[in-house]
Amino acid sequence: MAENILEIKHLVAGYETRLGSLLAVDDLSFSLAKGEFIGIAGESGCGKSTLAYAIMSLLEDNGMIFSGEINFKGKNLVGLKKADLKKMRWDQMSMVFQSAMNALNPVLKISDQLVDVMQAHQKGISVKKARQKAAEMLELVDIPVDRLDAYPHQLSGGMKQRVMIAMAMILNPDLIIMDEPTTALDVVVQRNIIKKIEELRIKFDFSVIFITHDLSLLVEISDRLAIMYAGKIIEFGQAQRIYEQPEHPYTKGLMNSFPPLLGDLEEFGGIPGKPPDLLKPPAGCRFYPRCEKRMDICHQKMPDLINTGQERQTACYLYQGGHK
Amino acid sequence: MIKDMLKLFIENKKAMLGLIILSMFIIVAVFAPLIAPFEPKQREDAAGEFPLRSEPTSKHLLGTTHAGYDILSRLIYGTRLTLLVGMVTGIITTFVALALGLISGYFKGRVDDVISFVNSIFLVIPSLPLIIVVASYITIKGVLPIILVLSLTGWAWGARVIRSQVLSVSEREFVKVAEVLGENPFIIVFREILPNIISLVMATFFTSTLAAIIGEATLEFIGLGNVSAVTWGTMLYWAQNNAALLYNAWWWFLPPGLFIGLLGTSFALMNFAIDEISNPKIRKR
Amino acid sequence: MSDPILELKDVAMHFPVSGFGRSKQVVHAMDQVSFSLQRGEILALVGESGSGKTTTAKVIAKLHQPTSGEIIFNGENIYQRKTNKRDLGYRKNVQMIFQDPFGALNPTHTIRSILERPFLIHKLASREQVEAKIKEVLVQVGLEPPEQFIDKFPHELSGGQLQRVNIARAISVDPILLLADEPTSMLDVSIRMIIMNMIKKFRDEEGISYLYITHNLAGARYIADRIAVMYAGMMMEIGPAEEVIQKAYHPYTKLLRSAAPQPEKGFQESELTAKGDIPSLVNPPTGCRFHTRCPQADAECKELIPELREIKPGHQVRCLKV
Amino acid sequence: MRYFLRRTMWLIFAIFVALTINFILPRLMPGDPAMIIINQLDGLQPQAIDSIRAAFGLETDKSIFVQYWDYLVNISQGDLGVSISHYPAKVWDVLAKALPWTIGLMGIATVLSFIFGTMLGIAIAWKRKSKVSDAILGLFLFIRSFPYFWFGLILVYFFAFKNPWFPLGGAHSISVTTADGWAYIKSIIYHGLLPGAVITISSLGYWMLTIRNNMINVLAEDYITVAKAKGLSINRIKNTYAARNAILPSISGFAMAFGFVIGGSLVTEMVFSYPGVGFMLFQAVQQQDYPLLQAIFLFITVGVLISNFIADILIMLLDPRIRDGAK
Repeated sequence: MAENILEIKHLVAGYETRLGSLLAVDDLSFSLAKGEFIGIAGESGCGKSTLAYAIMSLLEDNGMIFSGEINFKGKNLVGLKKADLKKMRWDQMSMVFQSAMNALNPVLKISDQLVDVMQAHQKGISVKKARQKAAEMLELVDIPVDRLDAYPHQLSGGMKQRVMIAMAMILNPDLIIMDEPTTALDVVVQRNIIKKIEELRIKFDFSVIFITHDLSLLVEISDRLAIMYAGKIIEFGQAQRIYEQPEHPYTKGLMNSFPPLLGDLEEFGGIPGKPPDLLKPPAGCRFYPRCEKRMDICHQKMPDLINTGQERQTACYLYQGGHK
Repeated sequence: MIKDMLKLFIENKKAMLGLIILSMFIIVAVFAPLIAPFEPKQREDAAGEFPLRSEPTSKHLLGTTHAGYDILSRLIYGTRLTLLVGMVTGIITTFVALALGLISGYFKGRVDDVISFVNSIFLVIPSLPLIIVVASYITIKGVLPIILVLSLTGWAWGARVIRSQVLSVSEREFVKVAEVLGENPFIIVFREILPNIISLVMATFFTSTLAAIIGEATLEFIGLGNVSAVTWGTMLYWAQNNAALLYNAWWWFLPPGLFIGLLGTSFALMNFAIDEISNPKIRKR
Repeated sequence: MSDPILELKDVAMHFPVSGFGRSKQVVHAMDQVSFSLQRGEILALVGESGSGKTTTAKVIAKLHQPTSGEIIFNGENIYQRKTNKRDLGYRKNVQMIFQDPFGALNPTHTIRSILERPFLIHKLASREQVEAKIKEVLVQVGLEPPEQFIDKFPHELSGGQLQRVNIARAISVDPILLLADEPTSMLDVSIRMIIMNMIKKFRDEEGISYLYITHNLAGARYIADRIAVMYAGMMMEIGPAEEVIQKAYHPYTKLLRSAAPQPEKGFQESELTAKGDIPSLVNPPTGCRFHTRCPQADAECKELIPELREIKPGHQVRCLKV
Repeated sequence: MRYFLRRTMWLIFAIFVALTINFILPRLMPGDPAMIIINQLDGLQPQAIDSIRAAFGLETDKSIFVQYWDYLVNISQGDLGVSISHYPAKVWDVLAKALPWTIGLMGIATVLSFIFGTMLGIAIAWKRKSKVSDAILGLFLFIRSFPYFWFGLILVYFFAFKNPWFPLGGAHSISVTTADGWAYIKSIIYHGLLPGAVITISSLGYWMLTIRNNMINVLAEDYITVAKAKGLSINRIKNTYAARNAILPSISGFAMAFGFVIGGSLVTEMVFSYPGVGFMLFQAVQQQDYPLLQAIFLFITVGVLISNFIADILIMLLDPRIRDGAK
């Protein structure tokens, strides 16, 4: 693969609450190559959105990055000056949010909201030129140009999300983070958007971090896949290989939670129990209370994410024979 | 959840401050005879007659009125009626608003159409001029007409916000579940919906009491109340009518207004706190 | 087959559009909906949002009175029963589970005071017996030990636990029919199968029938005996689950299938056969409601509303081109 | 367009209802208002009594419906009856002298307080965590709890009586007239400053608090996060993305609050003996001039309804969703 565009090292991020620090992302590392599509899967509260906002430096109020590095194109974003961050953000990396419904300003035409981006980053660009670019971008996402001056409420949910994708791409960034961009949409619309993203990615060669809880979708579209549980990545590797041979008991449980559309129907089980409270995480493996294969050691120390095969990492003592 | 809210309320500094101010006024009102140096309509004591329009002295800490009444004593006794009128009006207004809001919001249909219609009329008709017109027609001057007039014109805003909240709560799934279970509609209203709008009901009470206190003072200031009653409003009426300003008698009109404002502030503070607590967006930040 | 427990005949539900000057406009949320449900059967109702699935459930739950058509439960038209408005007799037999486990539980009550209502409303237990009954039903839905849950408030439990409480409340009156409106779509992935298996278990053990609403085809296939596909307020196809998935006749069913994620195949350019959005239900398309998006539509489809025809025994399709 | 039509019809209808309430009120009250009037004006001839009854619309021999019809016809011809305190002047003529003062003073003060309050509210919501914002918020929460008239008394005491920087009352000094031109205008402005300040400052807190809460709600929206992520300038985010959305509910709440503000402003006029509608209302109350009283009530109500209507139109211009009838 080509050089890494994003390298995250030992990132710890979360929130200061009245009850103490909540580490929603806890000592997390991974890297992303140019043009690569990484899927991050996890259930609600596992820290996947916090990760997205941390990479974008959009954590606000009581949210913050406690430690670690986010190296984007060789520059560490943690502790970067605000002005530099502002210049770089959206220009080189942008984001598509979960709810397009709320991500667009209801009182501004979509053309104005697209032109805003151009004017903020390309000093002195004429409105005419910016509008032209906006129109081109809308065409790219299959929105008729005559909708350029529409207001958000005049568009359907799927169209709004496509406007958001156009907005994310308008400055031709190297990385787009997508935080559950299709969760609120119907299956058919969802499929259309996924196809569009894939098509544009191949055409413009940007990298994607795609965050969702819909594992069956992720397996289908990602190059590599990270499974998150309670603030940690517990398995990482090629999407198809993880689907075919999940290693971590949690991943296995997840894979056992999607009945297939075709083929044999067997019993599917899911995972009983609930994720731990991140204000008081368990000392050992965070999956310990729900794990069917737990051992003594699991209770004492969180296993590291280590290589268990070719481009394959798992954080589980079952695959770290020496420790037992 | 109601317990949690109460806890948040008590932990809220603004609410606490408001509660302390209010309690102080309540104590003053209840123990007025013990606190006040004289009776409110007393003009003489063993030492002789009180001077008229006296400046503050060691005997009359806030001076006397044109008729020789002790201002401090009137101020203390005035707390009683002022607080009573304000709170009673607040309670009646809230009760009317709540009843209409619940009926209108949950049972919908024709009843709702009628109530909402009357409501929107009352909302746009400016209340103080209406109160003044109504009050000037009423020939019996006293506390009761003031309470009635203020309640009659004050319920609209509360009814409107309660109705819209009830509408949204009754679309919540737990209300649908109760309906599917065959729950009695009145139990649905009181058991399922009411506990979920408690904070709004409290806010309505605080706002309408605040409005009632100011409204009462205004009416009495204009002379539409019972001018012989002892309240902060009538004190201001007498002060104004006897040109307290021109006599430089700040001790006559300053304290009653300050008390009105302080009492009002206590309700405003509690209302603000409720807002903070019940709106997670405001609370979070 | 025995007599169906529930039968819908040509049910239509039109909601008036509120607002001044719009009094004549209606939303065609349901039109010509007919199907039946056998005792102990699970029928999955599949469709996109706005297709009328939830309205169908609410009409059966007597939350909306339909504009026209008949709903026959146990041989009786439920909107012509001579009972009081609350119709406790019917409500004891038909219960509903909602989508949002948090929203379906009143946040101001404890689990105990939530779960005692069904027993008290339907006089299934005296005040003294209620606690034992609540514990019993909590155990049934796997919330063990019940003492640990009974005095909790909803916000103290996880989504999965809350949905169990919701199921507990629904089954506490021993219903014959359960309307489940996307009961797993708001739950974490790892919990969904557990809830679905529990629903199946109550069918197997108690013989409860289900109308199971979902937008997930794979889930419908897993849980249901038969699948009914709705689009823009109308039933498009209904038949045995496996058949509707593997050998769909209706172009819309085919579209849904091609849109569903299939991880086992890896990403492929599965051709989507249609574009565009769900039409407005205030002015629904003339003729077949799907013709605006259908790849096979022609002039005829614009004019004629196709009938729901039986193609094979037990498999009906509403399409002129089949 | 449908929205515009709906609001226009509501305006017409509400005015009609206000007229009706105005008609019904005296008839609901115990006693015969006409008799009160007649008793006040001692020694009237019977014909004069009849003419008062006729002018007042309280002709006992006519049915209530005929009375109502006559009342509507009279009103449509601008005939509001005869004032008692200014007998035999027509109510309309009396009122016409007071109206411009009130509209000028109250109009300017209200607009100013709305603008300042809104700007202040936006600012303190934006800098929500600063001590200064908290202090401003607390100060206005406090000010808002005082009756306007008392606040007026205090200002008069300190800035007109103790330190004679401003006049004690009136709308202009007696020595100038319209003929003096600029000097007249200067005098009017000078006299209007203190009462204007009372109304502006007292009502400011209301607007400020409303917009602050709206603003905080809006600032939590995703589109604000997106705007920040997009790298827009602070001003663009604050004004076009946040404030423009926060202002909408404020404007729709304007009308109702306006009714409240008007009440306070009327009493302020009384304190300053400002020759506007409020002061006239005060005199009408004291002299039990019911025809004048009711005419004032009617005018204020219609004024509030019209400003209500203007707010509705403004909302339509500012919110595309309302324009399309989507909300």
